[in-house]
Amino acid sequence: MKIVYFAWLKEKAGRGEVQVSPPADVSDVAALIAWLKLQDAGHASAFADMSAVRVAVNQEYVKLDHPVAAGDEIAFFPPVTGGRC
Amino acid sequence: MKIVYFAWLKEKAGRGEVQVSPPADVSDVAALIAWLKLQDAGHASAFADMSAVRVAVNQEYVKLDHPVAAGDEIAFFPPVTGGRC
Amino acid sequence: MIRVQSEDFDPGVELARFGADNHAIGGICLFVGLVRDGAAEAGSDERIGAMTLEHYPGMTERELERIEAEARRRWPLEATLIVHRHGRLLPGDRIVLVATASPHRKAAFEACEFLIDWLKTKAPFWKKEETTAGARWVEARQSDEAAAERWRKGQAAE
Amino acid sequence: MIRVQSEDFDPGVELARFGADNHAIGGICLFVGLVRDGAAEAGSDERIGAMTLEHYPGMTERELERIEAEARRRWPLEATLIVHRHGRLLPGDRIVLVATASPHRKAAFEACEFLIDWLKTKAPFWKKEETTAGARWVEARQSDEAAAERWRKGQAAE
Repeated sequence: MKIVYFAWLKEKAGRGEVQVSPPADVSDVAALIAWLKLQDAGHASAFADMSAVRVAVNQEYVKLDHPVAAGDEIAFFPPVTGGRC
Repeated sequence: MKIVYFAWLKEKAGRGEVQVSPPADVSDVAALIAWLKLQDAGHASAFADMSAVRVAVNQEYVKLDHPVAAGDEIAFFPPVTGGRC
Repeated sequence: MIRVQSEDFDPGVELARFGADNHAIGGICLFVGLVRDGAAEAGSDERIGAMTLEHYPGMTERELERIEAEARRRWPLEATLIVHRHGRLLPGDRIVLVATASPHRKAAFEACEFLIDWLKTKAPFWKKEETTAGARWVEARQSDEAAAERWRKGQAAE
Repeated sequence: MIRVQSEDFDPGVELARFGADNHAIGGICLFVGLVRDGAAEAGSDERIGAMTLEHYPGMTERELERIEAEARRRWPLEATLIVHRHGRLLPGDRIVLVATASPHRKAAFEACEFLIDWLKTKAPFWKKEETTAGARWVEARQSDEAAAERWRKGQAAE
């Protein structure tokens, strides 16, 4: 599956996108995050405060219990911010 | 004093503006209207239904008890209507 | 700024010079009112052909300036513009343009809607419609009164 | 219609072709959001220099189309347009244009404000400001959440 990051999550994760192949028991977003945090310090730091992290699977906003599968595009980003007007 | 009419009041009065010199006891808008109604049928018809008539003295909206004097510009017109948007 | 004119205006040109180079502006709201070629009333077969806007020269400008000043008293506005046409207009023709610029979008929206709502009940314009059933002076609309009334609360003591 | 682009846009050009020749339109409401050169926070000495808008290509267009469709479901709209820029922008630069056209002005105003309010909380854009105190990612604002929440009631069951 393809993981993409935006804004400060991209900076913390140290990259904008990465292909990963987690084990089969990583079947939802929460499990994916737990698995990613074990991979490196960047991920551990990016996901330290989940209250500021939003998730989209295949470009749709989802919650942490949403299923993930091979071939999915999973995006992590902060709450959106428009211009200052 | 100068009397001006707009919209259907102009059509009923038969003119857009007229100079008049009412007697001295015509001291407010209500008295002026009563006096104008006696002058001709056009005025009588224009002022038949006062609920649809608005008044401005010297280009300020006023009520019927507002004083009028020589030199004033008194305007009579229906409630305003903008475009249909 | 206020303009009352019979000539058409170009909203793009107005917008291009509106608040230009003022970096305190975060949002510009602009409204353009057009002559609608709709049914005259709901459920009616009548169609509007042309309309003629009569106004009270002098008093119109005075009222528009007053309405503009009231908007600037109520909201933090960096710029305001009202352009209103008079004379005979056809379906699709522009009638009025109202624009506001503010640091914040909410103020820009509110002030813009306030300007058009008050203008419709306070500025001395009268409209005669030429419809398929003949010409007639349009009566004031309750919906315009209600729209203006909404803003009454914040009005300055007079 | 939806456009996401790094290039600037010309509001006058957009407005000129917006709803052209549609005589059912009685009112057009247009909003342009600009980069404001204000103090970063109330009471702060910080000034905004430039800002960079990052977005999620693909999902951005999808969300904007969804927001536009929701507006058209709620109000009688003859035309809608959203143009949003991304990339590095300077004070005074245009960020976003939203426009609506309707037979009635109230619908045009409401739909236009709805579009910008929802866009600000739903379209995946993130803003990094370069201020006199350094660069930082801007946090979501409570006032934007509140503005969007106002429109929640009429939302379609999902």
